[in-house]
This record gives sequence, structure tokens and C-alpha cells, in this order.
Amino acid sequence: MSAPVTQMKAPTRLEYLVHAGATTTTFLHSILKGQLVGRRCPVCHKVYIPPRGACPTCAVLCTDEVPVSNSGTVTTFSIVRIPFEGQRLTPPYACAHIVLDGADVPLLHIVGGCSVDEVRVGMRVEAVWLEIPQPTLATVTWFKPNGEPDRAVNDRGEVVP
Amino acid sequence: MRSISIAGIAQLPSKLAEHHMDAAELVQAVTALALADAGIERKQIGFVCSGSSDYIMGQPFSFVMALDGVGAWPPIRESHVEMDGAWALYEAWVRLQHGDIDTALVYSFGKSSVGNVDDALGMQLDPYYVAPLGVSPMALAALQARALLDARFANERDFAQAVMRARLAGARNPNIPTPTATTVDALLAAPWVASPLRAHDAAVRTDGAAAIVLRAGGPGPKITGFAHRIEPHALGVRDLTTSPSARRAADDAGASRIDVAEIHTPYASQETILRNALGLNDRMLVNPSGGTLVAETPMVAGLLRVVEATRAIRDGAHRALAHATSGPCLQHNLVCVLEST
Amino acid sequence: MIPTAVIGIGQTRHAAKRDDVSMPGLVREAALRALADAGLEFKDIDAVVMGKAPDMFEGVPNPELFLADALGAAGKPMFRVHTAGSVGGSTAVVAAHLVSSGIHKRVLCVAWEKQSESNAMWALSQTYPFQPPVTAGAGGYFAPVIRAYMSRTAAPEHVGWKVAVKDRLNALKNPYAHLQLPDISLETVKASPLLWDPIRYLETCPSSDGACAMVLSSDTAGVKNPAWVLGTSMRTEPLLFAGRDEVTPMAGQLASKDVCAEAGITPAQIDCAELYVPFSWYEPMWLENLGLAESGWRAVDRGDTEMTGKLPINASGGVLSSNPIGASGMLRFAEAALQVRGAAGAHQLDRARIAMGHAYGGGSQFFSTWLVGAEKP
Amino acid sequence: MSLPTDDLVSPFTLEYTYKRSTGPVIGRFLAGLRDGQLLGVRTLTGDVLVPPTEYEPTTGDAVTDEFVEVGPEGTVSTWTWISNPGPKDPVSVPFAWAMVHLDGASTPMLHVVLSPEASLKTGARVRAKFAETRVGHIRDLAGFEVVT
Repeated sequence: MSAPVTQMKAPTRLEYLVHAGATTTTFLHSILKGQLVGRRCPVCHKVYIPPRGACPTCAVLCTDEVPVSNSGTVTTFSIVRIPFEGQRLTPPYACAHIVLDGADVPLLHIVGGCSVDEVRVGMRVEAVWLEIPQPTLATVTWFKPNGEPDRAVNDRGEVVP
Repeated sequence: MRSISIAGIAQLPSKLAEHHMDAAELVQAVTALALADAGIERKQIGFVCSGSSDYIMGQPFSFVMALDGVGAWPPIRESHVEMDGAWALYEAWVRLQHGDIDTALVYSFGKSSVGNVDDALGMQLDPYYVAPLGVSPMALAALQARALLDARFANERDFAQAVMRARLAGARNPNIPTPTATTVDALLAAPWVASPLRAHDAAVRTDGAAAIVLRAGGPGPKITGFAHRIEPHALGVRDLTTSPSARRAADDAGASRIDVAEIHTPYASQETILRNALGLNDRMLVNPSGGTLVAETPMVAGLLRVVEATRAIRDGAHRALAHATSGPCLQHNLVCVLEST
Repeated sequence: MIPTAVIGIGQTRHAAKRDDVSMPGLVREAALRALADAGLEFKDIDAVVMGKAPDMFEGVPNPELFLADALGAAGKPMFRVHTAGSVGGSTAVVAAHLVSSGIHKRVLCVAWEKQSESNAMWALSQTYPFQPPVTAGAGGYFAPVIRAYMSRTAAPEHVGWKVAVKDRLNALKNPYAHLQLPDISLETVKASPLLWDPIRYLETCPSSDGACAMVLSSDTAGVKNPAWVLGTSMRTEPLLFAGRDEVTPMAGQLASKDVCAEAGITPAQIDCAELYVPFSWYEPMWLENLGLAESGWRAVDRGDTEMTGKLPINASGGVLSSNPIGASGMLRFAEAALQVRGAAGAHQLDRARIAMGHAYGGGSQFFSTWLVGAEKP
Repeated sequence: MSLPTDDLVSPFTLEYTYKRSTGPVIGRFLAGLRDGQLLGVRTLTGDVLVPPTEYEPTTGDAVTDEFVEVGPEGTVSTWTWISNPGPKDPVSVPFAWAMVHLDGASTPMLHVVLSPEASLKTGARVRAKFAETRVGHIRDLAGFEVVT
């Protein structure tokens, strides 16, 4: 008998056309203007960035726009040292939870502009923008240390005021 | 079995494209409407279950972000099916049989405007022998339609008449895109796309969301029977002219003495098969909403049939049947029977 | 509620690539073993429930449709659950409810993943337009949370290494386990590369092909050692919200409280548990989260969670030794049932009268749990 | 709140080549196609399933390990004409999809028929046509042609 068949290739390709939706479009338009604008929940008053269509704990629409600062505090982080399929950066790099001043939830982003060994909880960082902003959160290429003294972070990942 | 009632219903208007609202916003809006209809607060809900599809939305874990619209805090008892919301309703109904929880919120959402629904559904097919051929769900429905013609169970005029009925009824439905007025002869004059089916024999695909609140006891239409059955996926072993799974589901759900039926027909030709299998006749009102031929939101269409059946009972019907289907050529069928209280 | 028991359990051999079987072949391997264990055939089954993680792993949407035939589901109710990584557990819970509600007498549940058909990291790192780019990978999501646990509890770093060693040594007693690492030691774990600081390579789960199946029934006539379902829970909280405690999510705490309340026991009465631990640090974290230990890391450090300890965790080798994602949760539930049935073979524990099965998914936000016991409730 | 007049829009392509392990039965059938042979598998009740599966689809019961050569001719049991093939269709000229009951098989199988529309009818006799390049794939069978 001839050689057995044990495997077959199944190429798939699906095309989508994705609309950002009103909430995200407003947010990305503000990025084009060099501003980070979150949204406040009218019930719990927490400020979300990127803005969410609905407050995840209160299930009401977040309608109030609130500009937040370019600076924030690292509340926890990880150093990515492994390459993987679909990755955009070359390891090692620091992936951090950053709570921007004026916001209540951490933004997951990269800390750059310093050695990965310098990244620490409580570190103060600021957004580094592309020269020509694009309508995407990647317009903030990463966050770099801003030289301010560290801030205290409680064990729930909240910046102590 | 514990007696479960439909305490609240809601849908967002089915649109050809809903670009402004994301999944979480759709869910927030439709669940708020259903809760208001039921007069129940979010925090009083005992169990939440939803239905959606990553391949329809083009996004893995699409149901996770949609959860923002539910307010899952403090943590909720919750589940999700990667199926039409009608099956989420079934899971919630099963959950309420336990007696420790009295209310459930069920929702589903879908957007056909994001991608190509037929391409996504084509990937559901047997991944070794059928999907690699590139056959579309409509071509499979056409094979089924031809089998109906050959068996003289229906003719092409029957298909056109199903479309006409759907459009006439749909013209009175404020929640769907207004169907184009036409005549049976005009429909029959259109060219075949996959003979003997024409473009208009396929459902009009829409974006939307639906939600239902269930409550143990209490007022509102009562679920008197709920069942579903699947058939073999392999088309070669099936008699495509009948739907034994729909018939079995209807039998299990006790579908008799029905006044109104809302049935899920992805293709006009399948109405004949489902009418036979579900025991529907001309004395009954079938698809007063216009049905799925005039507006079919993927993953929502089945749950919306239960919403429409509930409306029919609120409008005076005594017993109503809601039907959902999934898979090629009506592979999987669900029947929910409601009764006025 | 009708008393419901696990009367049949089956699983596949788990491996990085099960290139000897098709997807139908994989699910049948588990299902036929579960049926044989129960002394039943497909014709005896009333309904089938299937669970798996995202369909994009295999590129077949709604796979319950094409797999119905392979699982003898034709003519029956067939159901598909998807609750992210907790899905294997949720699938078992839904199956248990179909029996305990009186709707069906015998239900077959099956959970599976054939990750080698694609690449999980690819499927998970698809960046949808307008969403923040995924930059960290799966471990990158959990590593900051682990760091937060370590700093909150001042846990020494060798605790993670200990879990990694324990689970791999346990796996040597489990013939179905994917990883078989006889030479593992604290030194080899410590020497393995940091992937997502502080997670080291040998502290992470593998990527596996595999399936698990169970038969649940209210009819235990002639069954020698059913594992009775004492309580079930599925709890969910949002992915990201202000003030969320990701180290010990409240949904996880409630998932434990729910099952203990339903079973009428306290966590101290649990003899052993199979917890969903894809990164070694999640063992001490879940011990605390579920109320199974005051200090998770001290319990690990004392050896409490070893097979000879006072609360053995993951005697099967756990997710750290086999991880067919969609099946991983059901494997936890099934291994808990094997223990109380006294049917776990070489990894059987001495006293296992009440066992917990646990699974979680998403960003530590979806939880499913059950308690199974040797005594009829 | 400022509402933008137009939402941002972006294309998104979900593309991947899956590698499917075939297992013993599908693999055997695909190897047969590559070698220009159509195979079915015999069930415990004596039927011949084409294309073969590891199980009997209506019951889930295992099948025997007996493979049976079927065809190469068969009968169309139902069909549809595709007058305007799209990008996902296997051929770019008008063609038919059909369920073809191969001689010797108990069940019909789905494939394309590459003959003029006028020659197609339920009950038409067709003959398998194999692709010139064959790799062990369902499309190694190019389709069927009506036998006149």
C-alpha cells in the first residue's frame, strides 16, 4: 500500500469590517488631539480608560467624558522574556498595570525608556506619544519614567492618595 | 417540573447594521429593557445566561467584553453557550428547576454586518469532507429544497408564498427593516442563485439583541414544554425532506393546541418542512412578526422567536410555540411552548 | 432535587500533538472510556453536553454540530457550553443539572481541545481593531497578579518551585498525563528560564491535545462506587473594574462558599482538591481564595498539599502536567470524582471521602466548582 | 458628550492554516483519493458509509475495519446549480453541487458536478473525475461528470 495520509491542511480566511462604535471612536478622536479622555460612571463615579460603553459593575452607560493625565503610577508589572506568535515587541520588555492620574482602573501598557530591571511597583511614568498621532491606543508607544518620587500602592492595586 | 414564567421580554430593533453600539452597549440596553418589562432589579436576578458566537463577531471571547453590559458585581451566577440564545434560555430554565433560585436573565447578541455570516457558518461543516469544498449554507439548503420538489412536498411557488407572507407580516413589525413590497410572480421571476432557491429565499440578515427574564411562578406566559434535539451532521444519512428532530422536540415539549407559532426559517423552503414537523396548519397564525425571512440576527433569531411568542400571548393567544434552529439543513431544533395564565 | 452521581469517567492520553487521532477520534477516546466505565453504550444516553474553549483553536465554529455523530448524539438533545477556561467545569455542572432536575436520567458530558490543530498563542493574541494591542501573551496577563500576591503575602519565591515539582512528580503516577518529567527538582525549576517574570518556564502548563468525558446519572443501580455530586457553582465577575482584587477574586470565593453551603459542609471537611493551576503560584493563591488555607504559601511550604499532606492538591499532576484547555476544567472535576470513587489508580489518595473540583477562566473571572462525595447526600 | 458623526472603520482578517490530523479512517479515505480510489467503510449492520467515518453517524457505534471500494459511477440524489460562483466556490465556472450515491455505497456524498446545467437531473448517472495533482485531500476528487 502507498504512503498513508495522516494530516491535511485547512486554510481559513474570514474577512470582517469592524466599526469602532461611538464610544471608542470618541476616545480615539481625543487621542488624535493628543489627549487621553476616559469616562465616568454616573453611579459609582469611577473613571474608566479606555472608556467602556457600559460600567462593568453598575451596567449603566458611562456618558461623562473626563480627561485624564498623561502621567500615572505602576501598580504591578511583569517582564515578558518569551517570544510568541503574534508578538509586537522584542523581549525582554515590561508590561505593566498603570493607573493614570484621574483614572480608577489600570491601563495595560508597556514601560519603556529605561532598563526592565528598573521597573517597580509605585514607579511614576508618563505617556510617550508618536509624533503624528494615529487613531489607536498604540499612538502612546509606551510609558517612560517621569522622575517623580514613587507613590504608595495598596495591595488591591490602587494608588494610595 | 417547576412552573417557570416569562416575566419580561425585550429586543433592540433588528437593523441591517448597528455600527454605533458595541456588544456591551447592546447587552446593557436590551437587558435593561427586559428587566424594566419584568419590574425586576438587576441585583435581584439569580442566574444569568447568554448566547453568542465568536465567529459571528470575529473576536475570540466576544462574550467576555459583552459581560460589561450585565453588571456582574457583586459576582453573579452565570453561564454562556456558544449557540443561539434560545439554548441559553433552555439552560436557564434547567437551572431554575433546582429551586434555590427564582429568577434568571437571558440575553443574546449578534452582528451580521461585521463579517460574512455564510462564510462563518460554512466553517461549521464537517472539517474533513465538507468545509474544505467551500460549500455555502445556501447551497446545502438548495439541495434540501430540490429534494422537497422531487418528493412533490412543495413547489417553487410555495417558497415564494412563504416570502410574501413574511414580508406582509413584517411590514407591520416596527422592529425590523421594512421589507420591500412585491408579488409572488415577481419573486418567481427572479433568477436562481442556487437552484431552486433565489436570493430572496434566504433570510435577511440583521444586527440586534434580545433578552428574556424568567421567573418561577408568578404572572406572565408559562413555559409548559421545552425540548431540543439534534440530527446527524452527515447529510447523506438524513432524509432532507423531513425534520425528525423538530418533530421530536415538538412532541417532547407537548406542542399541541397551538394558536400561534414563531418559527426560525433560515430559508423559505424550510417553512414547509417545519410546518409539517411541528404540526402547524392553516388555522394557526405562523410568524406574525414576519419571522426570520425578513430579519434574522445570528445567535439572536431563536431567542427572539420566544420573545415574539410571548408578545402573541400578551396579545391574546392562549398557547404559542417558539422554534429555533442551528446547523446545516435544520440539523438542530428547539421548541418552547408557552401558555397564557 | 434528584441525587446525581458520576458513574463513568474517561479521559484521553494527553500530549502536545495527538496526531494519531482526528477530532472525532479524540472525543470518542474519552467518551467510550467513560461509557465503558459506566457499563453503558451510546444508546443508553439521554443527552450530550459538550464544552470547549474558543472555537478559533480548531477553526470549527459550533463544533457540537459536526461532533454530534461521533458522540452518538443523533436524535438526542445536544448542548454546547463556553465559559472560557472554566468551561470544562461548567459543562459538568450543566450536565449534573440536567440529571438533578429530573429532565434526563443519563447524561454524557465531554470537554476537549485539540490545540495542535493551530497555535493557542496565535488565537489568543489576535488583536481586534481599536482594542488595546495584546502585548503580553497568556502568562503576561497573570504574571503581574502573581507578583502582587507575592508582595502582599511576602511569600518566598521557592513556593512556586515546590508546586511545580510536586505536580510533576504526581503526574508520574498518572498514565494519562502529558508531561512526564522524572528528573524535576527545585534546582531544575529554579534554573529554568524566566518567561514572564516572575514565572519560570517549568512553572507553566504545557499546551495539550486531550479530552475528558463523564456519565452523570440518577440511576446508580449496579454501580459499585458512584461519586455523588454534593454541590455545584458557577460564578462570574467582570474582567476589569475599579478596585478589583485580581489576586483573590470574589467570584472565586463565592464559588467555594456556594458548594460548601449546598453540600452542608465547611471547607475543612474537604479531603482533597483538584484546582485549576496553570501557573504554579495559583496553587497557594486558590487555596486562600477558596478558603482551603489561611496562608496558601505556608500550606504549600509545609507540604500540606503533597499526596501525603493533610490536603492533597492535584494528585493527578493537574493543569501543570496536562492542559487541553477546554478539557482542563472537566479533568479537575473528573479527577476529584475518581478520588472519592477510589478509582484513581497509582495516584489514589488514602482518605478521599469529599473532594473539590475547581476551574477558572478569562482574567480570573469565570469560576466553576463542584464537590463530590463517596456518600449519597 | 460629543458624538462623532462617523465611526472609525477598520478591516480585520482572521486567517490561519489549520493542520488537521486525520486519524485512521479519514486518512485512509484521503489516501485512497490520492491513489484514484473511492473507499467506503462497512458498518456493523453491513452498510457502506461513503465518505467513511470512524463511527456510524446515526448511532455513534464503531464501524468495522473493512474498507470497500465504491463507484466510480453513481447516481445524483439531489443537486443545485450555482450560476454565479463566488470566491469560496471550488470552481470559477457555473457548476452544480450534488449528493451522489456511488455504486456500492449505502449513503450519498456531497461533491461538485462539472457538467452542463441541462444534463443535470435527479437520478442522473455520474462518474468520478480525479484531479491531476493529488495530495490526500477531499478535492483530489475534482468532482463528477454526467455520463451520457
